[in-house]
Amino acid sequence: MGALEGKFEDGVIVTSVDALFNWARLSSIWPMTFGLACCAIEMMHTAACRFDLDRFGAGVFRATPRQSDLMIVAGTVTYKMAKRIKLLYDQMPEPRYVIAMGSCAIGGGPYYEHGYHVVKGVDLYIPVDVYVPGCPPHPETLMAGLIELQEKIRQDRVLRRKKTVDAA
Amino acid sequence: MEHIEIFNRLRQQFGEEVVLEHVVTGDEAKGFRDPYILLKTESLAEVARFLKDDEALAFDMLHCISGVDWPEYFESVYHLFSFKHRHMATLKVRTSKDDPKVPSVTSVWPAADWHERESYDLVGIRYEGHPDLTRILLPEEWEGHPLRKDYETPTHEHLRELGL
Amino acid sequence: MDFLMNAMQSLPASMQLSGPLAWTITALVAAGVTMGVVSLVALLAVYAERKVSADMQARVGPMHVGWHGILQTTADAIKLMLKEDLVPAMADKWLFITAPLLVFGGAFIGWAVLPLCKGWAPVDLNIGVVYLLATSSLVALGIIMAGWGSHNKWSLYGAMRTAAQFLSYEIPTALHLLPAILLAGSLNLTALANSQAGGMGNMANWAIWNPFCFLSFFCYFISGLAETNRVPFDLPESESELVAGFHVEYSGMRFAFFFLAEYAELFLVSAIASLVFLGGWNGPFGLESSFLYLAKVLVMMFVAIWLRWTLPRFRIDQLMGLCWKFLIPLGLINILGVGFWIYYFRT
Amino acid sequence: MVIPAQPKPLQGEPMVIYMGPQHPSTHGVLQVELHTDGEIVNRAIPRIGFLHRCKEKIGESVPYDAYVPYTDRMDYLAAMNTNWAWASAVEKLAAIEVPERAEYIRVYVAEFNRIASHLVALATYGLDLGAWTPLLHAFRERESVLDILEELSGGRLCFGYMRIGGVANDITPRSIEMGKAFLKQFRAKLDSLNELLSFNHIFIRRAANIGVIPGEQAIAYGMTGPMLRASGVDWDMRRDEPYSIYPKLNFDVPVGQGLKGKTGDNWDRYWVRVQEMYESMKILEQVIDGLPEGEFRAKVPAILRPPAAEVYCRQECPRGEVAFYLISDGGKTPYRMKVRGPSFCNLSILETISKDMLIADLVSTLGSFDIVMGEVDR
Repeated sequence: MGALEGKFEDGVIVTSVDALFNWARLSSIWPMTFGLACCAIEMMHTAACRFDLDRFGAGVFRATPRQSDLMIVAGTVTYKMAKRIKLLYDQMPEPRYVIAMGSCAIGGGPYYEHGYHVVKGVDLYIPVDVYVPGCPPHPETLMAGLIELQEKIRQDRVLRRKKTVDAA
Repeated sequence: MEHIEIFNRLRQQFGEEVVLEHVVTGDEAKGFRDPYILLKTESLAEVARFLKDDEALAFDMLHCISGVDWPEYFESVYHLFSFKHRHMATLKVRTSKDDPKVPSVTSVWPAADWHERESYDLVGIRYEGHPDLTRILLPEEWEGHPLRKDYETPTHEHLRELGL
Repeated sequence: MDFLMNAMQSLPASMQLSGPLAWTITALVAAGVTMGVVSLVALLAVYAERKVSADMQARVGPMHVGWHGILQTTADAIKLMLKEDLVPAMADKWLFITAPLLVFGGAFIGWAVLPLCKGWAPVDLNIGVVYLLATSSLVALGIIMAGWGSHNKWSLYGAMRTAAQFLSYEIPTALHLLPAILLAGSLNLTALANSQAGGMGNMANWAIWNPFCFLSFFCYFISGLAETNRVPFDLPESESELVAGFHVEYSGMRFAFFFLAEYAELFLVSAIASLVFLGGWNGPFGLESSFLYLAKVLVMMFVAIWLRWTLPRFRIDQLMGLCWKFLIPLGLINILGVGFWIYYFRT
Repeated sequence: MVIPAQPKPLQGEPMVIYMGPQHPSTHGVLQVELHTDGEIVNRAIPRIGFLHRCKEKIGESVPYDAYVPYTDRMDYLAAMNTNWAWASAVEKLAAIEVPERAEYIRVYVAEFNRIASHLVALATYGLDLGAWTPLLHAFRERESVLDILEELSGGRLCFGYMRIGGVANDITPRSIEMGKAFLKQFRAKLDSLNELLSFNHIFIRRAANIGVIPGEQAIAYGMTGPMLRASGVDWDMRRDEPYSIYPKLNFDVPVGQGLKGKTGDNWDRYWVRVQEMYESMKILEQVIDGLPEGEFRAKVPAILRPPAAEVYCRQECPRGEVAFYLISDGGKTPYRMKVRGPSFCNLSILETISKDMLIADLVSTLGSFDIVMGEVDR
């Protein structure tokens, strides 16, 4: 994709192709099998029968970062783990997305005050697309986060030139 | 066997030099709680071996080891359990603040391995004779022992400087 | 379907061409058609797999991408194509890049001799079965290259397991096809299927009714599953042990090739089983139809999916034990048995 | 005379490979350092601490009742049981009498949580051996259990339902109805799960006779709970050192018998958990029948200041004995608070028993341990 990315002006054809690409990307978000703590169990529940993430095409949990599009940081990030999370994120191919699931991943959660070994938010190490609050978040909340992410992908510009923000 | 009987049996075997005292925590007004036996630190391994091998005591399971930071000394607390006689015992040894050293009991109870490493990691008591006394929970680069009362929580920036 | 095939065969004639050019055009068109069929089959098979597994697991499966998620696999394919083209820095670049092509190629060229409908195969080879067995080894080679070239310990394990598993299971695969081939007296797949025509209800001559072939059919299917890396034999990519096995470092389109190859292989195995043992397009009440053939293949594929979502995985030594201690001896006995059968009942 | 040099036997270097912390079968963020010779594991060293959440430091910094939510997140699969262990440790320290109704409610929720927890153990063990479908079926049953607990506490995973001296709110009639409805159908569901997984031929061959832990070794390594019982040691805190209302209840303690292989193998560990679910159902039926009227929480001062003393209180949780060691100096917070996590002790045996196993067997063994990293690392 690299050669064509962001090279075109808006136009009927380019916009439709972009829409198709975005549709494909948002319809097939493969998460990584990556559970850290309590939230991982709720993440499993979200993938299981009652909530069934596969309905949105996001049920293909891949164990290797190379084949996944979405990293759900489900649980508490500690200093011992943070470097590994960054490594995993670096191993994922573009386009990649990150959901910070649960208050620990968002900002340290209940371990904010006395947790000497807890990172106060995974966004200190990797960029986060969607924050899903809760401790742990209900599976429906995680699904809402996923739909939010789909909305975000829908507005992405693949072939079209990225909109630049005016310096003024 | 009652806790005080265990104490008496140990006293009988090792004498007052080693088995220092039997303390029941709590007070008269608000009621007594769990007792413990205070031992001489250097003889811990010897007493532990006896506790395990003696027929009448037969403490075959080490339930837990906890390190405690008191203002004057460090304490290493051992909770033992016997499946044969179904009784429990609490042992304590004390060690100085400047050079906290306690004999290891890994050779008696293999379970002590990880417990001692944890106590070393979080409280900073060194267990002499432990086969591999390294940090178990915290990363190798970590500074200090968090469960000491004078521990100061490091800042994120400081930890990043350490390479975490 | 038959109409399409006829049209294709008469294509050079209608364009008034002859000689090497005509031959090339026919070959290219046939390859194109086969390619289209393979991709379509793989896409539909993946969709079916997800829907069937969802049904077995009290879920609904893909629902929101197209009607009942019918476009799900299309979206997956487009997405995989759009992913970043990633070659790990430490990987052996050429091995890494060629391996998925080889795996897919190995699965794809097998289709050349496979009758796609009643009586028509892209290439009607007289030693079709031998050709199929030979080409399927390319898949093993590709997987080993992928595992080695990735420069990853997990994928190396996957490659080593593949080497052991594929090489072992090629023997029973071949051995258990032999009884039916002996009965039919031909190595041509179309001829094999045609030889099973007739008899009571157009079914009595199916190879599977021969007691030895009956056993061989199940053994062949088991070996076939092992060759396609399906549970309970998915050791080269066993997720809970080797993360993703040989394709742990692959992403995007290259990974999609492995995916496509797996389902192309599965279809191939199912198709051979139904051609060799189940009479191909010969069915009850004198029916002879391409649809019957397709239906048999689909049933076989469903069974494979069914097994995948029901069974746990073998361990490597148990897998080898099954092959060397059970399937291969049984295959040899079956060949002997069929030999006697032919001697006593045919002559 | 020249002595010819002895040819060295063919030797390669052992390959060191790190399984985890992101690996599908390490059940969280455990890292196992494998020294392998081909498929054979010469040595497997568990490396822990990737989820060290400073639970003990927090325990020394917050008041006794404020610590309840933190115990939820310790053994997050069995939050109610860990909650309860904490509550009873504090009650022992502060000498608080708990009303009988509260004890019944506690057993009610704890046993339901035990079922939910063992269902995950069953499910993930199947997954470790490559069987997907049992996971989903077990999770469907787990959903119904969580519904009951959600009805009571409002939470799905971390309930925070226990209070010092009782429970947060009274049991609702609807929750009892849900409990009854669940118990009515669960036995049949569990039987069908057994058919699907437990007695599957491949499953048995993958689990039986592997990772055998003899009874003495299990005791020496401080193992507790289902892992200890699977090794043939007939010990259950609920029966042998009873607390709460367990003396009034009638239930059996399943012990590993080596039904499909040797006593103390992976299949035994798995099977003990499955049987415990049947026993929990028995307990729950008795609890529903015997629920007395009364208070659901004792009167406890708003700011709890227990006397300067220490207690060591242990309880039977789904993974083994959770123990809290509390030292109070008479203040609002404990002076020292130590958790003995059963998974922590259970996991420490892995290095010893995993010598000369195949990698697949190591995965099978680790799965049968049913560890929760939240409790290993605390």
